[in-house]
Amino acid sequence: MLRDNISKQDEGGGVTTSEILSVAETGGGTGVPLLEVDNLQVEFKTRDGVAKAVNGVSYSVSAGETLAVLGESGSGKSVTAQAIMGILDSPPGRVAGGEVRFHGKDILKMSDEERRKLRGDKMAMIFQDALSSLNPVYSVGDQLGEMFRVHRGMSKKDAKVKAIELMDRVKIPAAKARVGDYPHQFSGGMRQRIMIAMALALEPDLIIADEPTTALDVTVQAQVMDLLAELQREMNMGLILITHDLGVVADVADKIAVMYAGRIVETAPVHEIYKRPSHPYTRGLLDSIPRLDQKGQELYAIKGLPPNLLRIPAGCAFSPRCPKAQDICRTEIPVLHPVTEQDGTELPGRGSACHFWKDQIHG
Amino acid sequence: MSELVKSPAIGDESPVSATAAAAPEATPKQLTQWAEIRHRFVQNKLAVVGLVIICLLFLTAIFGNMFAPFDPGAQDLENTLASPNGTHWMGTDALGRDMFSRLIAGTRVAMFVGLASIFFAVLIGVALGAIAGYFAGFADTLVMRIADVFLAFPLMIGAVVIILVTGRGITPVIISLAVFSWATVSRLLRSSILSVREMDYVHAAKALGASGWRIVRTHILPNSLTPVLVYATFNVGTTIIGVAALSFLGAGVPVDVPEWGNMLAAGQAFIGVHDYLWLYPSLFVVVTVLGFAFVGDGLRDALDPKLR
Amino acid sequence: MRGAKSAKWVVGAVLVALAATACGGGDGDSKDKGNTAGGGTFRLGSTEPDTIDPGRAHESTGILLSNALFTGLYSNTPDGLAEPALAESASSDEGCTTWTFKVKADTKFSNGEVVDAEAFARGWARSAHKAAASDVAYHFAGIKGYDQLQDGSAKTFSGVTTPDAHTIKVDLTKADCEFVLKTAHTAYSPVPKAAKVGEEDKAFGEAPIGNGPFKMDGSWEHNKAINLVRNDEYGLEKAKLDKVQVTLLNDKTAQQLEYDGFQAGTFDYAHIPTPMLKTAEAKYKPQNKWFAKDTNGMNYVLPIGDNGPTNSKDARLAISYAIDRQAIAKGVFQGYQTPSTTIVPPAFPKAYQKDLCTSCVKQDVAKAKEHAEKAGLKPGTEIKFSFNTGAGHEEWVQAVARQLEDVLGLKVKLDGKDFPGLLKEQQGAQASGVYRFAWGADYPTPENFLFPLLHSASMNKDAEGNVVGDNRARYNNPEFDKLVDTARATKDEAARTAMYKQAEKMAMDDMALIPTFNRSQFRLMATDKFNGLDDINFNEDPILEKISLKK
Amino acid sequence: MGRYVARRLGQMVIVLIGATMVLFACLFVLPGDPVGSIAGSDKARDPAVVAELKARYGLDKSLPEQYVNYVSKVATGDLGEDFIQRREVSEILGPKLANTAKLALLAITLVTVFGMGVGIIAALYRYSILDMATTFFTTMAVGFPTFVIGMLLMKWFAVELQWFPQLGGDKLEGMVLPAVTLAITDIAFVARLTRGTMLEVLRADYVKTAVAKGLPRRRVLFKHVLRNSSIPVVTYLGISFGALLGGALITEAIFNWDGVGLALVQAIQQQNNPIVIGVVTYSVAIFVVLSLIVDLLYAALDPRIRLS
Repeated sequence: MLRDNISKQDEGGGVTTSEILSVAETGGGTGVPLLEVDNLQVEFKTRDGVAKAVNGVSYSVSAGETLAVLGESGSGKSVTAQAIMGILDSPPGRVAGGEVRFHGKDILKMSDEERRKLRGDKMAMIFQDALSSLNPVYSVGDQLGEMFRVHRGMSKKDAKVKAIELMDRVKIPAAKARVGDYPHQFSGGMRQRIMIAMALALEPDLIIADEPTTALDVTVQAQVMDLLAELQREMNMGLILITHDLGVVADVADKIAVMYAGRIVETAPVHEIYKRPSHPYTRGLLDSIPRLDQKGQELYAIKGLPPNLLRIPAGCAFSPRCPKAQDICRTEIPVLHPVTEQDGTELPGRGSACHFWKDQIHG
Repeated sequence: MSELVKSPAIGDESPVSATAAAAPEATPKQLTQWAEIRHRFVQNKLAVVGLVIICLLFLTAIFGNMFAPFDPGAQDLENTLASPNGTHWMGTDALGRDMFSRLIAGTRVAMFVGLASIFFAVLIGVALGAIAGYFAGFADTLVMRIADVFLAFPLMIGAVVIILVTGRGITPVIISLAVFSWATVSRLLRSSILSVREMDYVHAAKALGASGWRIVRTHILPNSLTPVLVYATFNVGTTIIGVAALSFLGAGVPVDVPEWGNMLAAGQAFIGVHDYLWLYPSLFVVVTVLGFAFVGDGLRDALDPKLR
Repeated sequence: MRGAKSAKWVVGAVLVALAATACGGGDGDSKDKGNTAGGGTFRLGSTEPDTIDPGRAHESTGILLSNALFTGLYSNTPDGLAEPALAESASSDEGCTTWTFKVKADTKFSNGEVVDAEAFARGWARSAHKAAASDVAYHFAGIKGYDQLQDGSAKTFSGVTTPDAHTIKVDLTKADCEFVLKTAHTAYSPVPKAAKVGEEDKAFGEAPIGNGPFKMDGSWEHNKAINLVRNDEYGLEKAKLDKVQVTLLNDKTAQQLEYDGFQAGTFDYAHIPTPMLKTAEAKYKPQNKWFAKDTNGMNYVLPIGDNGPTNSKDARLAISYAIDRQAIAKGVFQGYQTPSTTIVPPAFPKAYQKDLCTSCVKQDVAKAKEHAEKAGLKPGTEIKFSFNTGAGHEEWVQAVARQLEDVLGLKVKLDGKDFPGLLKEQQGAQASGVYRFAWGADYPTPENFLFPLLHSASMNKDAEGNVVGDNRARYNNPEFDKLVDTARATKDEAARTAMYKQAEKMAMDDMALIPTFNRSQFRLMATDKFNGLDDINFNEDPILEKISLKK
Repeated sequence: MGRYVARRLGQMVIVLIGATMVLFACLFVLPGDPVGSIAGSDKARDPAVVAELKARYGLDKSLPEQYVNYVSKVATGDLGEDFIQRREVSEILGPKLANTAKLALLAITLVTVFGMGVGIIAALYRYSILDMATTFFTTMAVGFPTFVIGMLLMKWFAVELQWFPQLGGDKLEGMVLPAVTLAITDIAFVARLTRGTMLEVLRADYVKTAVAKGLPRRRVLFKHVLRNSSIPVVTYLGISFGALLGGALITEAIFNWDGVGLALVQAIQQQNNPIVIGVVTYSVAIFVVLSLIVDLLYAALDPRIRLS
């Protein structure tokens, strides 16, 4: 897992979603995108065969921008993030193709050491479960300070001062007293703040937050999200927010990419997607959010289970679960079509990988 | 041994998504728990190899005398210390007895002693461990201190002392090995009960008014036995080595019993001269130990994938 | 090896046996004289002894060391003949109840103290006294005053007097015309004044001060080593070696360690584990390092005569006929042991009566069955065969057991236990069945087999019916007793021997003991480095005082 | 922490008392005749002699009295006098303890260095040839009885190649073969354990965090992975060291190593009960003490234990 055996070999065939539409081109960001993921492919070798976890994903994030990546377990959203960070479990995982450009440079072509230096310093990641993501046998101060010691060559003492500063910054009360405490001595919310502090320590350009609030109580969730958003604004960082929770997305994200079975099935600016989803899967997700105005009605559920990545259905991967699937859906993989108004007006930043996207958005 | 690759198909890093959880529609192939366990076990090639070994050992133990070429006790003083040959595939020992036939006969002894001592260890261990784990308080303290006492005796030293006072024999060997292994079982069971006891379904059963014993029997024990089962499987092999070591120390089963340890102890005197005398018994021991270890590994992985 | 409480209770099949008629060491000596150098260190491995105090030493290493540290009135030649050592003369009265010894003058202990008659009297009383708790005290049992020493009421033998510094007078309670032979035993060694009589004396036992060819080099390093250096004050012919280094081994693996040690160059002398004999002979005989002596310690199957399935003569005969000694000697012992047909070993050529045991000569299935029937020893009868484990007996006892099962249909229960346990069980009032049994002589006379093993006086049952004497077979034949008693009191050697022969036949006819194998001794010796390694002594140890470094 | 230590010390005392009672019961309550062996079995057992011996060894008192006597003496380090050489047991055992400790120390060093080393390498290069070789070696080492391994080592390396002296002695090279024999099974166990926990820890989220933090590989391994994976290994090593210090019956016999294990084997054969009691009491005590140390070490390594 510690070796990033990333293959630079590009798989020529089967590219269907690339070149179609990059979120970046139309996104709310400014200037050159901070990060561009282009046709990324990630595979896992398993006993039973090769699982294609990420199958040609493209998206981009600019400085100060927040991209929400939405999807069920196994949709490939976390794997994409890990591939960007260069922390895939490899073996068995490997990047099978595509490019990841950070500040315009393909980081997949960098040496392991160059990438290591990027990690933590220029791009950082926040994990879902802070309890398991923090090392139980070292104090939080030690783990925070480690960032400064490794990347900035600070002394232990200076690093500790920095750690206390960081803890203050993420609003941990009595930081000075608690700097020597161990992760298990903090509450869930506090731990997640420490994770955030650790990610922000060196003021990176890009933060990837992988379900940062899933493990927390609802009230704490909001606090943590607010904190994250606040700090992001302050430092003008790009943020990739990976989540399965559409509710969280609405408040903080600028744009959304919905993933299913290793592909992006829909992209859109955040507000539009709630109004007019252009993919049946997105619609299903929206319909399954409990809403106060529908109290008493049976909650909608997408039938069936996400596909086994070893045996992704032919054609559109969602077709077996799709209420509107036609024959073409079972044979032909839909590309990510640019979505337009009925009159052909371009809808900036919108795309849909549904053969019948028109019916979806206008029907 | 078989850390299966985490397949992204089975579980991504995130927990089951809200939408998927909200769709608990039964798939046609909804596996029962046991079928699932069996499936995971069979997936593990080494475990299957181990199972095959154990099955062969059992078949040998039960039916071995039917296909053994010679009477394992029959001596041929005209043909002692014969190297392996067409008639005696694994040679003959110092009394001209057919090694192969004796090793086959030894399988029965090994299986019996190994399983019996583990059986008794588990029997005592589970009974006391269950009491300690479920009733807690004084019973727990008492049982655990007794367990500590027995754990404090190194197995060989303890076993040798027991055999010193009881004399050689299959029963003393079984007893002495059991007496100094039950404590581990008790400990394992107790700690596993302690965690199971706090599970929701136990609270639920209590709330429904089930009796204490019923809760232990139907809810706690079955769910706590996993580590015990794994331990027991592993230790059949270890026990067989223990028996062999006791034989070497002259505290094993009677010398005329065709037991692997006895054969090893007799054979080690011929190291460098008639190596097959110790090599073949060693191989039987090794294969048996491995068989049980593989199955133990497989069971552990299959019963509780998190344990590995 | 060790585990034997007494030298004569032989534990190992191959290790301990009697000295025998064999090539003498004298020729070798003169031949080697030319290339002998002074000095040198002779290294051997041996088990940690229980004690090396001459008054208490009873097992092989203890005897080896006390024999090197002390010299008594008489000593035994490798051929089993008693010859005077410090005694100038020994004589008895007609009735053989009073013996007079003259002690050589002007010999000294290694501390300079003179070895006089008093030193002997002191040593004997010290060994026999209760406080010593000596396992070999019974060798003094015939001397007047023994009982008082044993119960602690006296500190000297009333029967031992020293009219002058060089004369010892011994009064016996019963006639013993062979008493002189007993004085060759290490228990009969003299001790200096430093040795305490009548009280426990641990200090002396840690570093005994003796009068032998060697003396202690430092103290006994327990479980590690005992080192000896040449005693330059020795009163007889001085030793040539500078040092003898005895590495102390554990009895569990001593044989293997000695053998491996010889091969690895750690030792200059080694016993050989039975399984290795063939290999060792093939390898070392051509190098002239292999030593074999056709000795005659005796192995028996001991039947309990007054109890259980072996309480009749026919039952015992049936068992004897059922055993195929030739097959076992060849198959199990690979030809390194020979079947025996007598009670008295061939070591005593004048008393040896080959093939006296007719049932021993050859396995005879028909006769075995015939006698079994007569004895009512029906197929299916359970009989216990007890032996001590870890001493190389496992194989042959299994062979015998199987033969008894095959021929007589008996159900033999093999019962292996440790040596003390075996002896204890033998003694028990409820003992039954047969036991592995071996005997080595303490003095070179057939009497040393017949009297202790078969005389009813040697049964010595205690209140609970335990046989505390050595007659574990519980053989009780008044006629036999009378013959042995008469022989003991017969001064004429030829007549005496004739009577012993007659007595042996009587016991053999009753099948009191079932002979199995004579025993041969095998050694590896570094003849490339030392002279004088062409024999072993009466105690089956290297003759340290004759060994010398080769030039 | 202070209270924890105090509680564990209390438990230790209870365990020691329990263990000595068990041992005492084995030797004096179960059938067997302790005096028989003192009085010398082949010698006249004069009732007066027996009575005196009984008095001398305190065997004429009631069992509870004997037990109390024995415990109070043991507590002051007085183990009495042995039956055979009639020397102070503590004087006899003293140097033997030192010898056993020397060997145990070297053995545990080998176990730590090679067991952990091999385990780490196997975990890092999982499924490589090296890993497979490790798996093969460890399973074999677990399967072959110690005495076969020991005798083979002596045969090959002392007798034939003569790389090492055949018999120990005080020099390091004399300790190598017995220490290796003693260590080999534990090396295998520790290698397996290390590999297993390493793989587990390598999968842990906090290791992913450490990588994501951009720490150099070396730092991730030695700081974040090793400390966490060493916790179960250290526990095993401690317990194993306790067992090693208790004396190795078989290895000491094979290499004539004058330690407590060998003393026990011999004392049992000679029914020399004071030595048996002395050695067993000692090995139980050392084991219990080591367990305590391990628990404390565990607490030091894992703040979750320490601070809960």
